[in-house]
Amino acid sequence: MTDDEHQEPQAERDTETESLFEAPPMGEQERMVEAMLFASAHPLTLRDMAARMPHGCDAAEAVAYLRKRYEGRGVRLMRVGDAWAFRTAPDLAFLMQKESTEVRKLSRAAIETLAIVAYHQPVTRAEIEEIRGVSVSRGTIDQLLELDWIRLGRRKMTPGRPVTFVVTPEFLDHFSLETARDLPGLKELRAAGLLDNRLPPGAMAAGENGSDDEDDATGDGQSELFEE
Amino acid sequence: MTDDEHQEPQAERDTETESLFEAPPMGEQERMVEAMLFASAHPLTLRDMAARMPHGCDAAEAVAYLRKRYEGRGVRLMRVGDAWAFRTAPDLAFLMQKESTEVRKLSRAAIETLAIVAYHQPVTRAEIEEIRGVSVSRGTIDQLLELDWIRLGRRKMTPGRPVTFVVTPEFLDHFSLETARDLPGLKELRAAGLLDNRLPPGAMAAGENGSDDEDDATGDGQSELFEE
Amino acid sequence: MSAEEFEEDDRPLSVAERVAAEALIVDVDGYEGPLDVLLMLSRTQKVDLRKISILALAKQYLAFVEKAKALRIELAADYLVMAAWLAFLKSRLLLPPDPEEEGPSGEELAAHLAFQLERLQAMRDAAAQLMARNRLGRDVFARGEAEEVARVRKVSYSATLLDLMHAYARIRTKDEFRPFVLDRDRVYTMEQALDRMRGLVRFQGAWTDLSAFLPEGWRVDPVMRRSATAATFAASLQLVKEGQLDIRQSDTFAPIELRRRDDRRD
Repeated sequence: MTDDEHQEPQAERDTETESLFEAPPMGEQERMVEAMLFASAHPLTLRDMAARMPHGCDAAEAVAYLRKRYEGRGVRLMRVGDAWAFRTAPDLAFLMQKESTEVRKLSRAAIETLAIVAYHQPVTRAEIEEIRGVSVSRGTIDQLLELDWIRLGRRKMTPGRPVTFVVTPEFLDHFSLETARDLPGLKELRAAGLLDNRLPPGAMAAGENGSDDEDDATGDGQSELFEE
Repeated sequence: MTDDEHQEPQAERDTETESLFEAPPMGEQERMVEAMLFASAHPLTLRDMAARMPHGCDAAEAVAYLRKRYEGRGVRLMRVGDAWAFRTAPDLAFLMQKESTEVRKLSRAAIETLAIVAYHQPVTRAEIEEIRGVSVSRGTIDQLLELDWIRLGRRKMTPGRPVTFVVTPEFLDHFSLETARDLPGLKELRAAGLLDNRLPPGAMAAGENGSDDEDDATGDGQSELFEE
Repeated sequence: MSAEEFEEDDRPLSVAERVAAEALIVDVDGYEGPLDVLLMLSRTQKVDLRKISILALAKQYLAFVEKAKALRIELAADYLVMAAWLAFLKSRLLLPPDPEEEGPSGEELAAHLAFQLERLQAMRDAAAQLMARNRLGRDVFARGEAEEVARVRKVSYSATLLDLMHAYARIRTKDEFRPFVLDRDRVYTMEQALDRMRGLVRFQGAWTDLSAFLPEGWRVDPVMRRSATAATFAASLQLVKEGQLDIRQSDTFAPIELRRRDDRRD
């Protein structure tokens, strides 16, 4: 986004085309997104905001200005997938014991399963089991679904059309990630081939084909899910 | 609140030479109250805040600076009793609501009351009750008034000078009638099979009145009916 | 398996043996499958996972299984399957490759196992990094006193002229209408419907659902309602034929709507 280059693009556009409906000045629009985002506990998408703003407003630009304004403050404007939310600055966590909610202790199986879904999404249960080397209990998946950290993705185009799992915007929000591409070490893991779904040598040719297709889909699927 | 988990204040207190350790700069203190006020589920008093802040901080001053910073913004720092809280600016309240319209059928009491007003106008509440055989609730009349389908007519020249109700142009508009006289008369209702021919003996008088009404409705003296 | 069971054993165990045995029980419970055990064993080699000796690892694992058996620890089937597979892999790795033999070579199988171990370790590291991030509700906080968006529900009431007429007729006839209907047979004839419709149709300028034309008293009882609906529908068709009525239905099973045919209207 190159919002910084033009100062008053909204005003320009208005005088050119929408002279009948003059949008409020950008300063006002910034106040509007500030109020909406400040008031909400949940991230709001640009669409959510635009739907509530007067005609002709540019929520994206207002958010860009607002984000700049809050840089270095006690609360920050964070991007969460395709939505935005105010969150307290992490360095001030020590002030917040009172607000701390019980961050649930997850089992090792749940933590590993979550990481596998995040790094390998969209991923089937069989693939999770293949990576962990043990079967995944129903309860583990259920717990992650209940936390709203994973959800069902598209079915895979392999025999049996198994369901896949992907991570949710709530997952991103919880771990302060802007997109799934910001997962720590993602690039390195991919470069090392450790996110490949390599099947053991001598596995069925058909299986191999299926997995090859899916490898492509994995790369695309991930970026597509959290594309700007 | 125990400060024991914070390293800084602990160190200060232990050495008991507080003057050696300076409180964080006011900018930092401002960030702290900003984050606390943002994350808190309730307004916070200065004492609440001071208790959580490192030793030597001046919550009152930090709040004063913070309040200034938010002047004219989309959210404002407001005093609530002896505590403080962020609130969205009142002029942006319109962003905090979403409108939806729901179409509902009028209740039986309301439609009957409306029908009586339409056929017998101008009509008093007592007359409506007499015709319906039950009392008319305040809510029913209010609803019809709110819908702009009936309005108050002239007072009747009878003892107590009760108010009367008449239908409005909005009523005519909604029911696609040019005038109230376009309403089908009793004869037509009967012809249409809406009225049972076999009126009970007790209803005869009312039926007769009804015929009168009908005559009036087809004539033009409807409003004069209760004039004298 | 508990300590008591060991004591019942005919061979007396030394304290050290018992401690070792109990440690193994606990550990086996703690392992998440054979791959987890292999990963743990691989750490004893103290080399990069990519340079690990799979042959040595296979030997270690087989020793682990033997020890478990000696201690009469019941291993789950998949531990034994892995042991059998590693024994096979070991033989492949030790023997010179047989050109006649089909399938993947020992080196290929070993490389895949090394990859699996490396991948599992990578996911564990990633999980640890993930859990160490700033977390919502622990390090980073959301709005405490959220102002939810208020839903302003505007209710708009609707009523049709027919509703109004029904209501008025209902008042004028009061409750006498119902017993009158109930006296009749529960069949509503088309002639009755036609009589009724001829009267009603004149007032019907706007599209109105067929069900609005059903006579009072014929609307609740399903049998009577069905009869009245059929008769009213048949009567409507007759009126359409006579050119007094327009009829429409937007889709299969969608409501049937009626309107007075108006020559002044296009």
